[in-house]
Amino acid sequence: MGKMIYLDNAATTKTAPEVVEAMLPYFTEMYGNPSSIYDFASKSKEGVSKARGQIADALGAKKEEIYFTAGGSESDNWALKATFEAYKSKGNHIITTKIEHHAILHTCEYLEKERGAKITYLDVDENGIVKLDELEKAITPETILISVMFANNEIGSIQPIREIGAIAKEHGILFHTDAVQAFGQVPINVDELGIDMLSSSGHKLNGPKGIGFLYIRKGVKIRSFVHGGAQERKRRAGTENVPGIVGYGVAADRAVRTMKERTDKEIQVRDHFIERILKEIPYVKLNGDRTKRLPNNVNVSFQFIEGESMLLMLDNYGICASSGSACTSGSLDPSHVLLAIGLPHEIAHGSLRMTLSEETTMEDADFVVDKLKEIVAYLRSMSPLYED
Amino acid sequence: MGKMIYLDNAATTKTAPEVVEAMLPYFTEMYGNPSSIYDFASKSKEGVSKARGQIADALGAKKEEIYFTAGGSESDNWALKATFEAYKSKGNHIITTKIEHHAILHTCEYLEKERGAKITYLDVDENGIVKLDELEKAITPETILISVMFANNEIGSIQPIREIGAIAKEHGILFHTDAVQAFGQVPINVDELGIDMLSSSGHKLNGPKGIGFLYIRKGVKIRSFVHGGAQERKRRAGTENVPGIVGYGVAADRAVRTMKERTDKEIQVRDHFIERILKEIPYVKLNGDRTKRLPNNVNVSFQFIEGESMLLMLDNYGICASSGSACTSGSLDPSHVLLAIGLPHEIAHGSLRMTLSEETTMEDADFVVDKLKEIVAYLRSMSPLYED
Amino acid sequence: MYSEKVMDHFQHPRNVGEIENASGVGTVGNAKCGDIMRIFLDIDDETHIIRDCKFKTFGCGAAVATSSMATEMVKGKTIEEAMKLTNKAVMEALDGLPPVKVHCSLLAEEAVHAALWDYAQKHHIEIEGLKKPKSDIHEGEEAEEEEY
Amino acid sequence: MYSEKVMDHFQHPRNVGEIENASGVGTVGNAKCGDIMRIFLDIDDETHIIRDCKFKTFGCGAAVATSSMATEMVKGKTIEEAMKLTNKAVMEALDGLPPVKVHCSLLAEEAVHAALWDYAQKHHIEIEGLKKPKSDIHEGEEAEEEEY
Ligand SMILES: Cc1ncc(COP(=O)(O)O)c(C=O)c1O
Ligand SMILES: Cc1ncc(COP(=O)(O)O)c(C=O)c1O
Ligand code: FES
Ligand code: FES
Repeated sequence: MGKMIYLDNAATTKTAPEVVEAMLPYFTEMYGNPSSIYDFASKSKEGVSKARGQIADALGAKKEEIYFTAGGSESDNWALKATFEAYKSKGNHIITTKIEHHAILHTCEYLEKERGAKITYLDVDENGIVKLDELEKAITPETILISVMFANNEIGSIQPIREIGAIAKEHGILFHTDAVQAFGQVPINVDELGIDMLSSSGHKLNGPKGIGFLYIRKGVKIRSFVHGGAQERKRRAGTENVPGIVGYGVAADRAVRTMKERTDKEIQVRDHFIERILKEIPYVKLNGDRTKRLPNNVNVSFQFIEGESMLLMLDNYGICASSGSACTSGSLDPSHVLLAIGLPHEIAHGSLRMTLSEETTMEDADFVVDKLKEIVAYLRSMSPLYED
Repeated sequence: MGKMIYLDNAATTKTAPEVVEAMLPYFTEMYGNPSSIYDFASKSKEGVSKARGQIADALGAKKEEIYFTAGGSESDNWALKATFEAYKSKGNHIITTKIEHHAILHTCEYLEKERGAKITYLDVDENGIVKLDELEKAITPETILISVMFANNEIGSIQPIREIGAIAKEHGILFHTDAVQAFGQVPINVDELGIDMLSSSGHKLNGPKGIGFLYIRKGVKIRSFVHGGAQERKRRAGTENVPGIVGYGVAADRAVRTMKERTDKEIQVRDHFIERILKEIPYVKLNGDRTKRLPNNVNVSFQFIEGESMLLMLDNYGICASSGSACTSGSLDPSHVLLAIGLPHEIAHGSLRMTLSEETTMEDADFVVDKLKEIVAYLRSMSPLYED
Repeated sequence: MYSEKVMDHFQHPRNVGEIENASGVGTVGNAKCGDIMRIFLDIDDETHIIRDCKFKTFGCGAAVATSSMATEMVKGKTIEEAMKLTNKAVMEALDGLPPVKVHCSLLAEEAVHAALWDYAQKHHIEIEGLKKPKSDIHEGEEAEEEEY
Repeated sequence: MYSEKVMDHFQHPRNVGEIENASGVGTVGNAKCGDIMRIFLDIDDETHIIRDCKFKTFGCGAAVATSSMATEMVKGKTIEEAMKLTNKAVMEALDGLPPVKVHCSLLAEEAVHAALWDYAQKHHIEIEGLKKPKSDIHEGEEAEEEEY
């Protein structure tokens, strides 16, 4: 196989070499436990503190509002479960959307089934954007939390976060956003946007896997999710993943510093992708909003064919992409996100997500679209649904 | 400062260079998400699978019984909370001990306060060993889980796990053990010992920080703790920390392979430590069982002086150790473990834990004891409690 | 994820296409994953030997590979022999499938049955053991265990 | 964790020891952490000037450092001036203490007061603002916020 074209950066990214570089000394040299008293451990503590500052800066937050976790899923679980516990005397109602990541949706189902929560799952429009009037209507005196993702992981649609923040504030309701896909890709300022809690995961922005954070605005009375030691201001137990945290700090800093230039380029390549596909391949549909869209997200549905077959054939050419079809992730149902924007099952099945990185070139895009045309034509010729 | 003598391996260990070596390619080369379908990701999947096998082998378990987490604390939280949820229709009673790590104790408190659990905290004898007859007596028809740590993190006492496993089995009760300190230090076979669930944390055995696992025997109907994606057989959501998992596998393999030789040496140095201290320093007491003891654990109490001062003075000589006094960990209460073995407050306060590694030499031990004699004498001269 | 055999049959599927004026055509869909398979049979009315077999599939890699393998396996067989073709045999011939993909092979078994049913209907014959196929198949249980 | 000043006073504590036939001796303990501090004062009965001050402490690094600093700060002062010594002043002189260690500095303030009380009792005098010290001090609230 020749060159690989990696177009699955929404699934995970390459850890940046400078990130690995920054982590390395914390494995074998400055390996002390940051909670320890001796001088040797203060180096670990400083590493953690610096990273906390880098991340806080990237969000316009305070250092002491950043709590490290093991990733986006833990952050989402924590935000929902422990907020529910802390505020359930005030009310048991949570508002979220139909297009959240499973880390939110399955947590909500758990809270419904096991803990007596009432959850409203908001519809989205055909572009995958939450309808603000429906959000307003869903609010009850029992509502304690609104959780709406910043940007969707499948179709890249960016939500009206500022407006949601304002609505939440007006009603005195906490606002959590799953920014796992957005952090590092679009500018975020928690104060300006009225965000009370925010989840993020390191490996989505060229940081390491297995590290995340939850931003918790000062004053939010969330409980612990992982109980135990006194780490993270007694809110999240467990010996700190020092190398992971240090790497995450560098990755966040890097992502924010290079954001403008990097995403400008990604948008150019993304738009080239979209334009060529829409023009050159028949029976195709772009999923997600055309402009309120992550800079690196391309998601299209091809009628009459199925996603996994497409992926396997792209893989033959060294092209790594992913599919709206969730066959491979243990569930056979088509993507809940694609169904929520109104795609029929069989079209949802023929979806392809390509998420670019700063390394993706125009030439890559052209190569991929050329191959895609062949593959789609071939699979259609094999499809019982397609009559030409 | 000259050479550092690191005697806090129970807090955390140096990541072994071969572990880091094994992890490195998974950051920047084989960085694919193991759930992805393309060939590139199968390398990540294989890395995870190999590590799972290495850990399963180290425990005499099956590969599919190993579930990766973010560390010992998450594993402990998971084991208790999600077992409680799965079995609460059968009963609400959990038996544990007074000397567990806070990851167990605080989780139990949470289950008591928030979820209606009833917890029995068993006493231990003056050597820190659980009394089996009291365990038997504590069992009720409501008992669903026994959670007793394999070896204590402060005083190193090793519990009668086989006997506890037998009692649990006899009564049809699940048995969880927090083996964070024991795994890699003492031989463990989950079948022979009758263990149903076991927690471990990578950074305690020269593996990376931020990675752990929970062994769950096939058939145990535990729920999820982190909800979301379908990773880890749908039981623990979150993109796999591939480098961490790979490193953990290598560390586990290494720990088991070198166990005999390594711990034989550690025991020798440990015993030399203990003998010299008991012989050469007056008003001193060894904490924990003399023989049923982790190979690398020395824990002693010096009357009339306080732990933190001792640590700071040892630090002056490049000696990293820890204290039974929890002043530094955000709480001012003396260690619950030392109180549980019957130490009065002021003696518990003057405790010192030194936990060795394979790198600790006899010369190190002699150097440390020499310095310790000076320090103890000096601090006593400053103490209002000491009259000579 | 897939064995080499599966990948071979996916990448070079045998017998893709349609048979004009086929003796029997069967189309089945999996209600769960939404995938669809259509099988065309050319059957010798005298000998009941399946002279040719082709397929069209809208489905995952496993669906394509099992279609390909199943058509290969029934070709040259008699109807009675073809009736005995199980999804298990197809899977074995492919060196196995991941647990979540077992249902895809059921699709192939059912599509062959459906095509035979069509043939039987047209010729007013009865084939032993053959029942009216449902157009949608459901597996009893989703495979819970995943391979590690 | 500790400032350089704290470490200096911990590693080279000033005025460690006892004063024989001291004018006043005060011992206080922190009920929460169990630590104990004893302060000895040598006071000029005429001028009420503290000629010498020594301490013995069973406690953490911060306890030792604040003992040392507090003794330095009261030496040469009059009783009335010494009465005004607050734990805050001692902390400031040490360039601060971590939040969990604030209570240790209270120990020093209280020990000085206790020694003055002892002096006042022996000499049957009253010192303005001085109340009978408790032997155990409690802080109202444990410092919840940790520094990052
Ligand atoms: C016995 C025991 N259990 C649990 C833990 C928690 O492990 P971690 O800090 O890696 O989450 C530790 C270590 O801190 C421990 O010693
Ligand atoms: C929007 C969103 N939320 C949460 C997650 C979960 O993050 P992680 O897998 O790192 O736990 C992901 C990524 O998988 C995501 O895209
Ligand atoms: S045929 Fe539907 S997933 Fe394979
Ligand atoms: S004096 Fe007790 S912790 Fe400082």
